[in-house]
Amino acid sequence: MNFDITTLIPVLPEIYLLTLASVVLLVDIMLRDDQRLLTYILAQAGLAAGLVLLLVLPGEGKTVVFSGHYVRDAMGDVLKIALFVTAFGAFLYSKDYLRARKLFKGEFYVLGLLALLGMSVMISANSFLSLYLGLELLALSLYAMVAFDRDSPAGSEAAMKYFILGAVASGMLLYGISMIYGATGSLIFGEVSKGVAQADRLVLVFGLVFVVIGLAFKLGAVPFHMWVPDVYEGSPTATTLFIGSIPKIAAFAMAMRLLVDGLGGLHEDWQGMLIILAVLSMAVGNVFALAQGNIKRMLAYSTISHVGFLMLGVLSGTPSGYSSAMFYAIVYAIMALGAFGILILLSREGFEADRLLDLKGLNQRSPWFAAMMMLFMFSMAGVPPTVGFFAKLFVLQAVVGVNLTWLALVAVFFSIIGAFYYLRIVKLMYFDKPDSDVALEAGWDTKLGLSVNGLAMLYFGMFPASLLSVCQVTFG
Amino acid sequence: METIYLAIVLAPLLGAIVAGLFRNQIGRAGAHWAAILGVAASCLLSLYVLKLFIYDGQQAFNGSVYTWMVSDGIRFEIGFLIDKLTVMMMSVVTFVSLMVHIYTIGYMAHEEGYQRFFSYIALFTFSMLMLVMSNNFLQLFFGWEAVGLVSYLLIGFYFKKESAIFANMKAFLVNRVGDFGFILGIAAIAMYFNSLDYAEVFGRAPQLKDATIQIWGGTAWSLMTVVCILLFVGAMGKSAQVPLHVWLPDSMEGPTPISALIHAATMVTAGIFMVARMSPLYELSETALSFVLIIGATTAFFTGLIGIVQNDIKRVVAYSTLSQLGYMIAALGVSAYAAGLFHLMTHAFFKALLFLAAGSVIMGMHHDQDIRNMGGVRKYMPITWITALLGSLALIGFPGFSGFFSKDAIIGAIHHSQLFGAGYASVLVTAGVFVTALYSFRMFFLVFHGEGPRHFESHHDAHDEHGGAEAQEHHDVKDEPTPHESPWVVTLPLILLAIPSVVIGWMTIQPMLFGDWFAGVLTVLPEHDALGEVGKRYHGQIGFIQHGMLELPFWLAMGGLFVAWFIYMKKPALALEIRTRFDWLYHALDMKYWFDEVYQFVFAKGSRALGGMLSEAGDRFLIDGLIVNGSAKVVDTFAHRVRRLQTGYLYHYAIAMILGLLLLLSIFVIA
Amino acid sequence: MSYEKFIFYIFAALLVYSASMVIVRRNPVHSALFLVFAFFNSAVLWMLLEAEFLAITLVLVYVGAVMVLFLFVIMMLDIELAAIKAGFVRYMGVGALIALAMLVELAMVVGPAHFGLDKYAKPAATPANALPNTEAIGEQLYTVYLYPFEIAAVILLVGIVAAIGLTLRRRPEKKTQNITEQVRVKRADRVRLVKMDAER
Amino acid sequence: MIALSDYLIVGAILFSLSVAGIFLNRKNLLILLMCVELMLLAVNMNFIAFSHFRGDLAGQIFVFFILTVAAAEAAIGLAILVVLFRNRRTIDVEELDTLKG
Amino acid sequence: MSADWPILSLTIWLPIIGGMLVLAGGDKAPNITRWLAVIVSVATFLVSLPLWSGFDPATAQMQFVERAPWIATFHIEYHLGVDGISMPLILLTTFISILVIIAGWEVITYKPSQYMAAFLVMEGVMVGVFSALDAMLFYVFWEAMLIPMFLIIGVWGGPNRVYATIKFFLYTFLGSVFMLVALIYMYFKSGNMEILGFHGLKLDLTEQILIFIAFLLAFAVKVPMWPVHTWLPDAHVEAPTGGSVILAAIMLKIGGYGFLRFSLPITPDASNELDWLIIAMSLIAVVYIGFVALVQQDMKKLIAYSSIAHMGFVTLGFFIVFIIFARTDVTGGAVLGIEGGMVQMISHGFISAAMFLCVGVLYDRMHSRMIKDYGGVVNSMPWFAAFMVFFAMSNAGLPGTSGFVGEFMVILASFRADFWFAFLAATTLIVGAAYTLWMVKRVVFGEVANHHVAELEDINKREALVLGSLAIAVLVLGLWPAPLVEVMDVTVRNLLAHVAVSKL
Repeated sequence: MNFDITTLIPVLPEIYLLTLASVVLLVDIMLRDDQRLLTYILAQAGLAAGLVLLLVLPGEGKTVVFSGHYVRDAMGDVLKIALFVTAFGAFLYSKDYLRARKLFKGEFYVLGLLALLGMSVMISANSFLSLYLGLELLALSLYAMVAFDRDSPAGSEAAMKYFILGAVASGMLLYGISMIYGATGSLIFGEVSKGVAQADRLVLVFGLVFVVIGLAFKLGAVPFHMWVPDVYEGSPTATTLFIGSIPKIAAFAMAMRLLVDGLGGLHEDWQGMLIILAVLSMAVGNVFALAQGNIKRMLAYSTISHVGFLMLGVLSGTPSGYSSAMFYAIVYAIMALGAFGILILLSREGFEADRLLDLKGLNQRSPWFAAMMMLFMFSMAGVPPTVGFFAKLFVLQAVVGVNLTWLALVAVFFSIIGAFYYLRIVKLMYFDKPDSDVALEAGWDTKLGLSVNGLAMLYFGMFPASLLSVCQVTFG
Repeated sequence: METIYLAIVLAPLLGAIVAGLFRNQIGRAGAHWAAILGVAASCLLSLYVLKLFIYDGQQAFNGSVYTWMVSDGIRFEIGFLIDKLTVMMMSVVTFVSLMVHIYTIGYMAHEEGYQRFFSYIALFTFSMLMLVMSNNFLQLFFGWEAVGLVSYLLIGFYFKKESAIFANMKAFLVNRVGDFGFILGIAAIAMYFNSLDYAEVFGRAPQLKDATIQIWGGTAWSLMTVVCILLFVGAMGKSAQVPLHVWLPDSMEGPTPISALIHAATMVTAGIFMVARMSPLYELSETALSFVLIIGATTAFFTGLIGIVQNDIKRVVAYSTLSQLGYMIAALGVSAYAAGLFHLMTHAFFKALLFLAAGSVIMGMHHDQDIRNMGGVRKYMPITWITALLGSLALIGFPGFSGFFSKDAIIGAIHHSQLFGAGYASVLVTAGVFVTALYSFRMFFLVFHGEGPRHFESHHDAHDEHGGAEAQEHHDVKDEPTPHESPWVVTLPLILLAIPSVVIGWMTIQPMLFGDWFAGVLTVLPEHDALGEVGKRYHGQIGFIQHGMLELPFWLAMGGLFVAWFIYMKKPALALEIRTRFDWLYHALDMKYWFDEVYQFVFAKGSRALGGMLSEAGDRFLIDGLIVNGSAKVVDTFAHRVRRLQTGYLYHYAIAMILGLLLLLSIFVIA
Repeated sequence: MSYEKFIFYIFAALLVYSASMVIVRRNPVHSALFLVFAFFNSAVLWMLLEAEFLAITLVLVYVGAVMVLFLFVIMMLDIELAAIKAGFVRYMGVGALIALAMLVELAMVVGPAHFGLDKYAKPAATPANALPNTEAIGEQLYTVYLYPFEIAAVILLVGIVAAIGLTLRRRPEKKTQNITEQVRVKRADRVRLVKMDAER
Repeated sequence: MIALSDYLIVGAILFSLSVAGIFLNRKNLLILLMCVELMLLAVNMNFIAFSHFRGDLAGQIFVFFILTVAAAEAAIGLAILVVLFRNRRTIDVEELDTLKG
Repeated sequence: MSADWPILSLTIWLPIIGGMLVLAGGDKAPNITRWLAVIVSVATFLVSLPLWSGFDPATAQMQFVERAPWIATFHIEYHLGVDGISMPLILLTTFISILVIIAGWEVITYKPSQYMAAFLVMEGVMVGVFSALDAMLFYVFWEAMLIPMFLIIGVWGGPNRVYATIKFFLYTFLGSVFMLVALIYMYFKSGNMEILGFHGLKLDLTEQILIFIAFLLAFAVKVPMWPVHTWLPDAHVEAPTGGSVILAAIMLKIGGYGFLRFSLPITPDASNELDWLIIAMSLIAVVYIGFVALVQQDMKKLIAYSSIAHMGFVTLGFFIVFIIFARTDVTGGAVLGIEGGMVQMISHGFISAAMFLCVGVLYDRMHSRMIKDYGGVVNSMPWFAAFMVFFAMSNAGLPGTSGFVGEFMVILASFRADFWFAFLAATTLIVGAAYTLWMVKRVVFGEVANHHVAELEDINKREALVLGSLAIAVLVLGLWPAPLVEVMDVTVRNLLAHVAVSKL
């Protein structure tokens, strides 16, 4: 087998990320604590440069390299760009938080970048093997990040739960993969999808159930969601920010690679499964979120409900459904990033602002941030003219398009319940009196980042076509 | 001509606007001049038009001023129909109005809101003119409601007085009940004629003579009956017919001039005018005519009875008005439209006169309105006395006075009618003559004759009795110990009104009742023409008087007069005795047959109770409490309950996953 | 019963036994040791499946490294054994039922109906000239599976970074002497003369 | 002969046992970690069996990677366990319930 | 016809951008903020005037059409245009908005820039609702309306504002999401989001009924119709004066507009099938709500309930058309019903605005809305009392004021459908007058109730300007509704011609 160096070109993003992570790791080791900012700058500069790299990297159509384990296509490119952007934002928002509570360590960035690499691998995976490895790379990094505040009992508890359940879920995923491998005789998606036609249908569906469970766990779909609220609540907010936003993109990619690229032939079956999971997710997510007093936990349940919506797009099984789900995933990542970004600003000066009540009277303390938070909340609730509405709209459109109108009705019904708890946040910020008059402190960089982030909700709400067309191009 | 008509209407409006909006700039004098000039112009022009119609053979005018709206092929116009009926009404309205305007200068001289008052009455004149000059149902309704509005404002003129603002609301609401029927009637006309124009509707009415309308189930009702009765409900409200009469006595809370103008002479007669105007429709439904007749006769007699026991001078006149309106309505019921209108006209003069005279007395009595506190006023207020006497005689139908002609014509017509209910009506209206004379002269004697005035002897008693609408109590009795004659601005209108009260009947009975004055305006089918029967025996005024003096009504009137004199002048103790003997009757009359109480209980309290129930049980409890907040609460409680499923225990989380796995396996693999 | 079958059933039975012991024993050390035993047994089964390399690796890596790590942690953490496993029995019924239900559902699919010999015949014996298992794996690993291999390396790196990051602490309370500093000390570092106003 | 199904059933038994272990065990987190290893063993058994009966090496190679990952996973899992123990002085599963609701 | 200037876009975006400017201006110089807001609103009104002057009443076609791709892949367009139904409503919006801005002048001291901005943004969005010809654009504007209103009630509202505003939001949201699904469904049927395209869309009866119900949920909540009306009294009571005004004057009209733009033409057969339901709900609104209004202790609540009753006329007018069609013995009447409903909407826009502003004037002085706290206001505030009585009378449907016109037309039309419809509808003459006048009696007339009332100051010039301009509008519309009816006539006829044809 000849090795051609040009086959590495599509893999450049991953190579770059790995290099960046390693450089950050090495540089960090040599820095004193008071020079730690350099690590941060390095990581951020690296991400920015990586973004440029992604944008200029040539690529047309679909390229499969590494004996079929790696695929580069338009969907991957777009998702990776989203990945880099959101990661940049996550690092940006969490900087001050980490510094304030002596967690400002290089490991955070190294683990973050490695998680990013894991996601990148998932996005570009073209075989069960590389998907599994990417998944594990991501998961392991996240476990560590959840427990990153070593002195936090909640953090370690959350990490432990996440770890155990995650391991069980990947065990199930593997069991499913083994079945599909047994039925089709291959690990490469392209060949699997060819093999699906001849293989024993029952065995395939059997494997599919396990695979879907692995996927559902990663997405946080009911009933495989139990880790989500605990992890969101227990983690340091910086990690919650990271986990709460970026991995949704990777999870979407995982769904696409597994279900569409690999098991597209079983669409009828996984559609049914996803319908069950989606309905359960929307129901449980929205209802449980109502009863929460902890905002991180509330957002966790809200995530679950959003995952339900995202799955609606996937399960429709049409290109427009996929692109709507992709739109949803990207939009959700940006939304969640912003929401947690505001939250992270609140928790400063040695106290963790994670109760809903901590948002009281934000409009009087910092009207601008309150306005941004409001945008995020309305976007999550799916109220026009924010982009969250269009995310929901496109998904619903996809669902109705495959004659599942009843599902769309169920979805909108639960989104009404959902609207309530988002409104409650707006209510707290705008209608209640603050407990303190102290304005939120934020550096210019955070402020700028959040502003751009918030206004993006509005911009993409008014011009959703700009983002949508990108998503649509990837599915022809 | 159109310009003149427009000027007739707009002059009072202009006066009203000037007096109302610029009240602070122009002052009191400015306000009354503005209003009076406006109304005077209107009056003079009306009289000029009248002259044209009488002497110059002026033709009826029917034209549009502007198109209010066109929708669905129906043109809604604002326009004038000036025919002899209209002209008669215009002249009466503007003349009485002018008199009242002048009178007001004196009557309201010391009142607050002087300019406001002038603005209102000028506005009223405008509205009333719009009503009578209309050539279509829409504008009729406009005027109808506009006079109601001004009436509302004027009854509540003393807006600090609880009784006044209650009375004005009551008046408006009771009128609204009438309007409710009225608008449905208009809707029916619009539906079947596709037009609201009088000419068109009347023109096509005969074609729809036998048309039916289904209201309840399969029963077919005669369209004309339904339309006419619905319209008449409106007239019942405006002309205060039983059972919608309850507002009129209370409306006496307003200043006396408006009682004269609105609640005696003009507005309350709008119903009569309307029915007469609609004669081409009413003629097509005997049922409706009977209905009208019975209502009218009932009102005429029974409200008159109440008048006997009233002690408030204005209320006595008010009940008298009710009774007289009943006469007019009854006349309409027997298709004697001309007689009704004739009585309308004569009544306008003498009743306005009586009210203004009463007002004059009230002024003299320093706003004490209780007749028991009066007496012997004659010597202090001679002009008022003589004019009141003339008015009273006209009212009871003393031969030769205007009321005699009109009332006798009505009674005669009813007597000759073959309509269902005519017998009943005949008895009542005839008996009513006695009642009329009784209450009129009871009041007259108590006020002007005998000892007194008692008010100035023991004015303290005045306030505890019923009906004591003590308008202004700021006067100090000791400063002015005796009544005094009113100034010339008050007496002049009295005199000017007394003249027509006496002579107008004599002058106009020929053309109006038996001539061709109303030819082409009123429609009377031959088989209904009761008035024609009366006319057969008409041979000039003298003959009419002679004939009248041989009839029962005349003797009844005289009897009433005599009884009044006997009881209240000769043997005052007898009054008390009769009252105690017929206590149940007295009580029933004193309580006005309990109409107010029943209405208060059923409608006012009842609707509030119903509203309260709907609000509490329906909106708050059922919809808001159970459904809206209830579902929110259920979701919330549910959420708080189920969140406990997230126990925090790893093994439960694991079980959830396993159960999920088993579920999916069962559904998709095993099944 | 053939020789192979005999081996299979013996070791399969042992495997299941030891696996059950892992979850029922009260003492984690016992569990760990049973787990080791289970690995041995499955290594034997893997041998039967001609996966020599993996069988050996399992023993070397798992038994040699991972399980030792487990035992090390067990020893390191000071756990009270008394309370452990109390209440286990209480949930045994439900737990066993769910596990059994699951096993039944799994077995319905993986049983002979779908994977019997009629469906998957015994593969032909490996030709003598074929690459040995280990060599074959090695060859594939560095060519076809190069990319996963690299990723696996990164995963190990994450393992290292995470483990160190989570558990390595510089204890601030730990007291050590710095000889150089002690020698270099000057008077000014230790004593400071302060002038104060006399107390009034 | 030993059929593929025999191996798969062994795998299924192992899998079920490990799952049972995870939710039956309420006291010791370490056992949970071991159950996870057991589960991976079951999966590996499947892969190797398939690999053998299909005559395809990919399954074996997958197992190789699973083993690698499992090792890293175990390292991190134990590290978290240690952190948890330091914070809470316990590894009792039943006491791991501060995050809930 | 296509205008040279994108007038509709200007009318939409001018206030929104202006609102952003106001917001950016902050609260450091409140007077500049206020003036800026007034200038923006007046400018918007001026910009919207050509819609009237340039309107061609002879055609039912959309006018001032603007069209540009928006989300091209889904064939969703930025498509604006007006016809005789929407144009008057747009002018109403721009007109009332000026008054609202002026009315909030010195009353709002807490964050005036946010307040003014919210109203300006809402103005633009509401104009957007009325002018959108793309269903999705419509929906976006429709929902976007909720945000500023949510804040207006919640931030500047009364003591129970949180409950009220969340109830308002969720109620409306509940109604509208189902409409969204219906729109999407139709999108797949027709391939785009053109509202006018939906009109011609073939749908079978089941589809129509389901779509109709989805629309009904959305519009009935907005109108609001009994029994989904309970958000309105709460929202009105708690909202600041300006919020109540906008809510009553314009937002409620959007529900009625929706019936005309969506329900009737898109699902004519379902409307035909279910018209009894709407008629029943409308009549219940008129009668039931009238009685409920009678016993209210809170002026705003009373007016809110009266709004519901008045809007009952609107829906009644719209849905009697099928019964009229079905009657063979009746000619015409359907146009009258729909035009009556439309006139009623416009008129109610003025009157309810005026009534709420009147209550606002009192509230600003006394900080109470309870009727029992007042009495004899006329003694200290004669001019105000004059306005109040005038508007109360128009609220009671006095001829000569605009309140009469719509009710009259609807009663005439409903008589053609069924005597009892007209009968029940006409009870509003009595009940409506009863609750309005009783309130006036207790608030305006009588002896001065307490020293607070005695110390009241009469309305100032600003308030007089606001109330006066509304009074003029009410009078003009009442005395000469012809121009208003004229602009909508052709459109309504066209609509009815379309509705009369079954889609089955």
